[in-house]
Amino acid sequence: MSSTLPPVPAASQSPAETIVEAIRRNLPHVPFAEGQTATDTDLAVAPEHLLALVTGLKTRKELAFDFLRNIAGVDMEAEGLVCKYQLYSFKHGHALQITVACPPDNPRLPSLTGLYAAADWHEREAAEMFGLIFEGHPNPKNLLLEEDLRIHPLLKAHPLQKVEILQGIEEGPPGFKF
Amino acid sequence: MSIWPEERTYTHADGFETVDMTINIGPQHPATHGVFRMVLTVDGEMVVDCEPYIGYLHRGLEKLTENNDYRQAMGFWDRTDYLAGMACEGAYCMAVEKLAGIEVPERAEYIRVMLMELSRINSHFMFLGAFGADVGSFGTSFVYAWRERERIYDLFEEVTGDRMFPTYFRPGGVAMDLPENFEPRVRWLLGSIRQGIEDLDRLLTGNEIFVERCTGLSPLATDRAINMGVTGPVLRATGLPWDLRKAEPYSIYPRIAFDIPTGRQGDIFDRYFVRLAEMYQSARIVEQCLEQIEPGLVLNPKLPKNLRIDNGECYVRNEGTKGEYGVYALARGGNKPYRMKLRSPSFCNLAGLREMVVGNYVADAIIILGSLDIVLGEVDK
Amino acid sequence: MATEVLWWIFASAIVAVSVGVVTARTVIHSAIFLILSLCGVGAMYIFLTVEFLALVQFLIYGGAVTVLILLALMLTRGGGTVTEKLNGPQAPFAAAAGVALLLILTTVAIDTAWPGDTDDLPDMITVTPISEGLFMDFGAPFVIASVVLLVALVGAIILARQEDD
Amino acid sequence: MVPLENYLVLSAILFSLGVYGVLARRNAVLILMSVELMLNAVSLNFVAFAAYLDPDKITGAIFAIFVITVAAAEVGLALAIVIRLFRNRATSNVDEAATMKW
Amino acid sequence: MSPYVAFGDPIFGIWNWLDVVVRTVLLVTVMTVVVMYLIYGERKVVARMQQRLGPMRTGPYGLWQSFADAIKLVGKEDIRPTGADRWVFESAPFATFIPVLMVLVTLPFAENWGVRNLALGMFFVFAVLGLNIVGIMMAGLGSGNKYALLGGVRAAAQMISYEIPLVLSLLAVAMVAGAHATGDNALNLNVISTLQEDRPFIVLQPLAFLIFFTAMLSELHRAPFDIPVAESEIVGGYFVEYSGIRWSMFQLTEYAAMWAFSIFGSIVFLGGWEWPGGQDIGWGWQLALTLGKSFFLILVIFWVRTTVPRLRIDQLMNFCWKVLLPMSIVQIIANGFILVYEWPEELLTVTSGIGAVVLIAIIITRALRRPKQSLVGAYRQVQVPVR
Amino acid sequence: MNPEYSWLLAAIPAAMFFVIAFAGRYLPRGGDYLGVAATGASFVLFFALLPDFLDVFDAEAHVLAVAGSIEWSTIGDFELRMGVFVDPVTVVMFAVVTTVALMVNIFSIGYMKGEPRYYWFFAVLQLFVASMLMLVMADNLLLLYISWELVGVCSFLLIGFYWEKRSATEAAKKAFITTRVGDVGLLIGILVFWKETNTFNIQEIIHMAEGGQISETYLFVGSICMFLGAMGKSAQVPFHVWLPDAMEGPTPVSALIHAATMVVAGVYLTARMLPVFAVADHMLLIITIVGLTTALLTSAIAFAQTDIKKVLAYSTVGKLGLMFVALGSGSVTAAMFLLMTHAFVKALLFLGSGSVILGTHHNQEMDKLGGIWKKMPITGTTFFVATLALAGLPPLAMFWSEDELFAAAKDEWGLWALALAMLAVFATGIFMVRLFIRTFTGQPRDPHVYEHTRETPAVMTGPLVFLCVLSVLSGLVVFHGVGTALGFPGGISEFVFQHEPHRYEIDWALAIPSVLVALAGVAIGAFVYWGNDLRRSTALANAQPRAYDLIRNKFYFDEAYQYVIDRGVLGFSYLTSWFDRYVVNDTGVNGSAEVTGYAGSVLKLFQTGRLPNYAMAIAVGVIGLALAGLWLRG
Repeated sequence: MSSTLPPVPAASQSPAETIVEAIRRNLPHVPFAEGQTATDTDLAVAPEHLLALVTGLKTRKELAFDFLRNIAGVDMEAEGLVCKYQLYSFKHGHALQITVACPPDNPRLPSLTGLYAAADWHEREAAEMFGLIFEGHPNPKNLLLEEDLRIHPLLKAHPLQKVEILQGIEEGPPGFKF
Repeated sequence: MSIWPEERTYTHADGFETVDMTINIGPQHPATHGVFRMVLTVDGEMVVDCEPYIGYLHRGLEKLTENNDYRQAMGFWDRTDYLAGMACEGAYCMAVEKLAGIEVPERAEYIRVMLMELSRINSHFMFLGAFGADVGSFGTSFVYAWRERERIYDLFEEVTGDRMFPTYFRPGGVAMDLPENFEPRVRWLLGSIRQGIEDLDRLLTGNEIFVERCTGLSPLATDRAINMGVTGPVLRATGLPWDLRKAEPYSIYPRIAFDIPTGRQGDIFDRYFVRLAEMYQSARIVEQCLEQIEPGLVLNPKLPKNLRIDNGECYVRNEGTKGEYGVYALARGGNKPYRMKLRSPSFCNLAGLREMVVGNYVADAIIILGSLDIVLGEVDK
Repeated sequence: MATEVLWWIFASAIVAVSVGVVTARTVIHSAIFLILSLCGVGAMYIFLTVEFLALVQFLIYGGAVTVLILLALMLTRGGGTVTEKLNGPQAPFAAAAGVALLLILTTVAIDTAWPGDTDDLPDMITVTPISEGLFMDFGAPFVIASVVLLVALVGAIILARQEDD
Repeated sequence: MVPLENYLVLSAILFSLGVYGVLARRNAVLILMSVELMLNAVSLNFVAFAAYLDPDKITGAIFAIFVITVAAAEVGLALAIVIRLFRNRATSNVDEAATMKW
Repeated sequence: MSPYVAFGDPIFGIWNWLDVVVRTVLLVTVMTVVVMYLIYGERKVVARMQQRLGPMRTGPYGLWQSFADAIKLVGKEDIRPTGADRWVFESAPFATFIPVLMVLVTLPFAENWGVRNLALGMFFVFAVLGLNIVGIMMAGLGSGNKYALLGGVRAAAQMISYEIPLVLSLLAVAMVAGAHATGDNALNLNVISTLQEDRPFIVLQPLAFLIFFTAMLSELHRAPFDIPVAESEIVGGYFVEYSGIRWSMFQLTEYAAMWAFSIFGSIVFLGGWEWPGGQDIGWGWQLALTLGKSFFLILVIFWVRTTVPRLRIDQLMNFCWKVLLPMSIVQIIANGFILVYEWPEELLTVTSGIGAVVLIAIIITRALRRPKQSLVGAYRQVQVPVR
Repeated sequence: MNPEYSWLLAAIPAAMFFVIAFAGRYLPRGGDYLGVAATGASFVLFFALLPDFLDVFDAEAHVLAVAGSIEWSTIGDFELRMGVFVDPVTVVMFAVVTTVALMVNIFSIGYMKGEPRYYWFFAVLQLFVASMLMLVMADNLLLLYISWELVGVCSFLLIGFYWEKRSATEAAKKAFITTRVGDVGLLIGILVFWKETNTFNIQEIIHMAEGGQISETYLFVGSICMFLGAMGKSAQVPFHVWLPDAMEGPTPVSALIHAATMVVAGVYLTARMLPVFAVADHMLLIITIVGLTTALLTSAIAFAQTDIKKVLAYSTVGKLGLMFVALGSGSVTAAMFLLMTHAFVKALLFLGSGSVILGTHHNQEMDKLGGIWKKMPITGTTFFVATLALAGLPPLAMFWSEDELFAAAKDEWGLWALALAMLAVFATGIFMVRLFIRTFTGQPRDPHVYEHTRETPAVMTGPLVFLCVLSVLSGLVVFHGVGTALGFPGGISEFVFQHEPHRYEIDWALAIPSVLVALAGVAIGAFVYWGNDLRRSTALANAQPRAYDLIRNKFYFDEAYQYVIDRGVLGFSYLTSWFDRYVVNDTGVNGSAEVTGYAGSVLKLFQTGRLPNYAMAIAVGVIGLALAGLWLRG
């Protein structure tokens, strides 16, 4: 019976080259390096080119990446912080990942809130979890953590140790003795 | 006596001052579906500003995942969307399989899809019940929905051994095979579910006040919804037939016929109705799975005991019950993921709350929040 | 005899709560004293055998007017400002004026020999003569009063309306 | 029974208290309440006179009804003014609304 | 006792006083029990409608549940928030309860079988019930809580508004009663009930009954008009800060008011103790009939509560001012013509019936009409500043 | 049908104005069909009434008079009557107005398609038709004046139809104000005549004037004032400046109002009042001179214009001048005949230019056109015929009418007038041929415009063809045979042109020079511009640069007016403003205010601005009064 069923196709992706080529054609002035993850095409850009790249990706008719899926920060330890952006186009159905590697001592990125309202909370989350600084964010408060907590729990250099949880707070809450 | 402790005084350009009142809704409030807090600034009954506060349920899911190996971390993930734990497990397993390149036996895929769709029905039942209560029908819808949820949970218990957090899926399949009486049991359950949906449909959709409260409230345009990152039934309510099961098919969904219900203007009623219609579609999917499923293995036999992944990166997305449930996974060797990020649909939908609420009545703010169908476990991770 | 005792009880209560109205230190207390005072006056109408009027007093004053006042208090945060002084700078002079007026009025009331001052109270005044008087003899004032109400209604709506354009 | 003078003195007391309230209070709502007190004193007077002196017995009651009507209208309007004042000035004290003198 | 007792009367005579005191004490006792079983009944009825069992543990079928609750509530600590205005906060439950008790005092449960029988009974009922709002406002203002304040504002706005259609619908009935009553007693509840020997007034005035019932739901803060207490929005409204005995006073008031209103409605519209056939029956039967009718109304209230969601405040106000009020005024005008020109009585039924049908049609079509895409809403959404 | 029903002619469009104006925006297609139906009804009704007019025509006295009037109002012993008066002149005007209006209405459906305020255009068009018809059938000066102003208002509204364009609003204002100057004259004239005769009725005034019952001074003043109005409306020098600017309006409007009908209201008025003017001293000479001046000046200006519609506008003014020449020569016949033929021809020309404008996507500059005959054959052909007709070539319509004019001018004033009139006709030939050649022939100037040019739809070309037929044939009615064949007693010439006792005959001594002049004009024009070649004309312009500048700048009329307004009017305004500021304001207003203010500054010491203080004062007053009362009572 299973022979009569259609086979399960691989996740439908437009061929990776065409997207990259289209981007190169449309945005010749933005330097980037291409790669491939298990699911998506990956573009690596420098932080200073991010805004130009994403603006182009969003506004060019041929690309039309109108949907910011996700922003994920990654702590690459010695190489510094990396920010991953997942984009998708409802119009063309193609997806893209952008990797922005920050220099180890300068985790500054342009904020995408002007382009995508969706970027607001994602950026706040990445900022509080990793200490990334999104320049131009309208409301850069902590989102999930306490408002005055200035430590970044998802950093690799931050093992889950009790003392460090309370780092930056002069006195722990009553009843806590470490 | 301070009745108005959080007054905000605004000085206008012409030198006059007016006072706005803020109301704190949550974190303990019957209408916030968990520990969610929003501070509404009201002018009389009208909301002029809204500030959501989240994080009360933040459990450090991502950090925990990084510190447990691939199989251990499973248990944390079905506690994200705890109304539909199966769907979260499915997404997590798919991400790990994608990273490690593990094949899943066909029977396991069918089992997964069935359980995931039943989870979806379960979650939507929860929405219908809670939404009815938000609109104000004294718990009747809640109890109606609860009846069917109990039956679904009973089935889950029979299949997996647990009701809410089964930890039943494994990278490479599922933990154990189905029980003997599974098919008649599910067929009976589907009949009961259809009856339950119909009951709720008649109770809510057939009520003038319910329709009047919901129709035309806080309509959302498709463009704006996309820009705000809203997905799932809320996006489909704006009229865009976008469902990851069709748009980027995964698992065995391409073999199964189902429709994508859409709304017209993205108002609250459309969101409600899209979910109602989706439940029928899910039941349809489960029935087709029952017809197509065949005996066979349920777990990939070549699966190593201790899963190690050298290198890999993926962003796996599937259609969770609330929208696009995405898992970003990065492996750099070892038996633990280097980074796992959850793109939770509730989180992204909730980000648009402020824009939807401002300009409406306080009573409507509650409904709008309810129509987003958030799960705080998923929002706060 | 019982009636007179009751009357004195009620009268002293009315005076007490009325003093409360003008001396209470929060506006809400003042408003609640006012309700009591108005209800007391309604009871006075019962002593005067016009029970219809007493009910009207309850309905309009107790049910509507004071509620409106309380509503206005809520809307204007009138209760929230306990530190604010409720009496103006001219309160002592006001007290003097009040006492003077009281003396004059009392003098006039007691000194005047009222004609036909009899002690026998009439039977109950029922609704029918009141309504006949209202609609027959005082028809024109009645209509004018209703127009006044209408105008006040419209005016109040226009004044209090939110200008959100 | 209760003589007429009792009612008159009672109403005089109420009226004087009302006058005191109007003159002494700053808050517009409180002034309004004092005015209500005065109006009540007056209508009590009307009814008392009618009950004791009027052969028809009802004229006073009818006048009291008119007084109540006018009071209701007055309250509605005055409170609208107070709310307006509060919206514009964030106060309901009449002596702060002193723009009559510039 | 003469049927036309004015309530100026009890001032005269010690026996009258004794009589009143004994009757009132009896009434309060009965009322307490009735309220307890109303609460129990509501829990049971609602539970059955929601496929549940309701209270089952305390006593057979949970019959003692309310007593247990009452004892628990009385034993609970009486908490007063620091921000509350002490006297206002503490006296508010009494201020709400006293008017309801005063109403109960005037209601005849069977022919001449109440505490007092007043000539202006109907007028008295709605005049005194209006005072109920004061207590709620006191609770709202005195609690020092913003939910309570919002609840108080909502309650005041709602009750003032709905009092008008309520009074007007009763006025329509009073017109009909006045046409049949002899002399000066068309407002006497006893007389009104006996006038319905042949047919209850609901037959003559179905529209008035609908309006009365709607306004009554609103005055009682029952669903779908439970906006002041909406627990999913403002978590109980004006009595959010109360606990223990004062909270149970509010609860008592709510259910006592519901009972009082139901009895009032059953006397005015359903004929009270008069069976439609008009038999002359004993007081026991009369009492059972009145109570049965009132419990039927209460059952409908429960039923409505179980199935209907809550209205929004603006929809509520629109419904009152734009639908109920005009319709009740139209009904009064129609009644006026029919009664003054002495047209046949059936016309009352016909006109009012048409009105009732129109009212129901309005309710249904309002929900079914195409939603208005309001530009204002869209504009507001655009106006939300970026944060 | 009773000829007195002729008031229906105006009533139908008037009613339709209200219908379209109020309901038009809700109707499909803006209710344009209603407009067409209304004008069509007037058109049909006119021909239905025509036999009745003929019935009452008195062939012996050459008089047709249909009069009916109703009482309007009575002021003291003065009875104001209002009514219709139809005579052959009116019949001609009826024919012209209804025909052209119908054609323009049909044409507008195509031309105005897709414009904003589409319905409003048709509404005002109906109002205009109604007013114009009322104007020509009015039997008294007051009604005439009302209609006169109404057509002015319609003209204002339609010139400013595109009020988003600044130039359009400016043009509308200019037209309105310029004609207003003349209209004041007209009003004064009407009042002068009323004062003298105590009536507004035209026939009575004529009767009294002919009977010498009006004193000469009043007669002259009244006549000159009324003629001022006619000059303003008919755009005679020096009031001619508004008409070219009025071309800012939609082209159908230019055709109907500013070529065929409204501007001839002045001619009509003069013709109607000519018996009065004839009695006044030198009036006819003044009219002739004004007409000749206008004809020559504007013909000269037309040489240098590049906008199609402006050229046509100046030619219109010129032809109106010729009509006044005819009137000044005492020949109503010639004037009315010229009016009729000119109306058809000029309407055709304007509609043709509208067709060109629409076909080339709103391009009306000759410099960008050229060679579009091939693209727009129907428009081009009809335009060609109209050009020749306007140039006065036989046997086209205008030849016959100009022939009449020449005869009349020669008879009345002698050769100098004849020569000048012929000069004007000669110039017309040149610039019309220039216009045609530069627009339709040769190589396209702007390939982009040329590419997108296409023939306009049938709803627009249809009226063109119809008017073309009229342009060719309408001149022939001057012949006795033709008129008789059409059913007019004694031939149409005798019917209409009632002061001509003789039958029309061609006077070869005049006709041959006339033909030659016309031919010469055409030929020279063709020679200079042949093949759309500008070399010869440029050479001409370079030969006399100052003369070219003069006509290029329209003889500096606008600048002169501006100078006068700047110096004269503003100077006077300055004086008044000085008076207002220093005498009225400073002394009268501020002085009294200062007195009050000083008093107030004293009185304000008693004011605290605080409500409680006032209340206290009231209370103290009451207590004082009560104490006083008690004390008085003892």
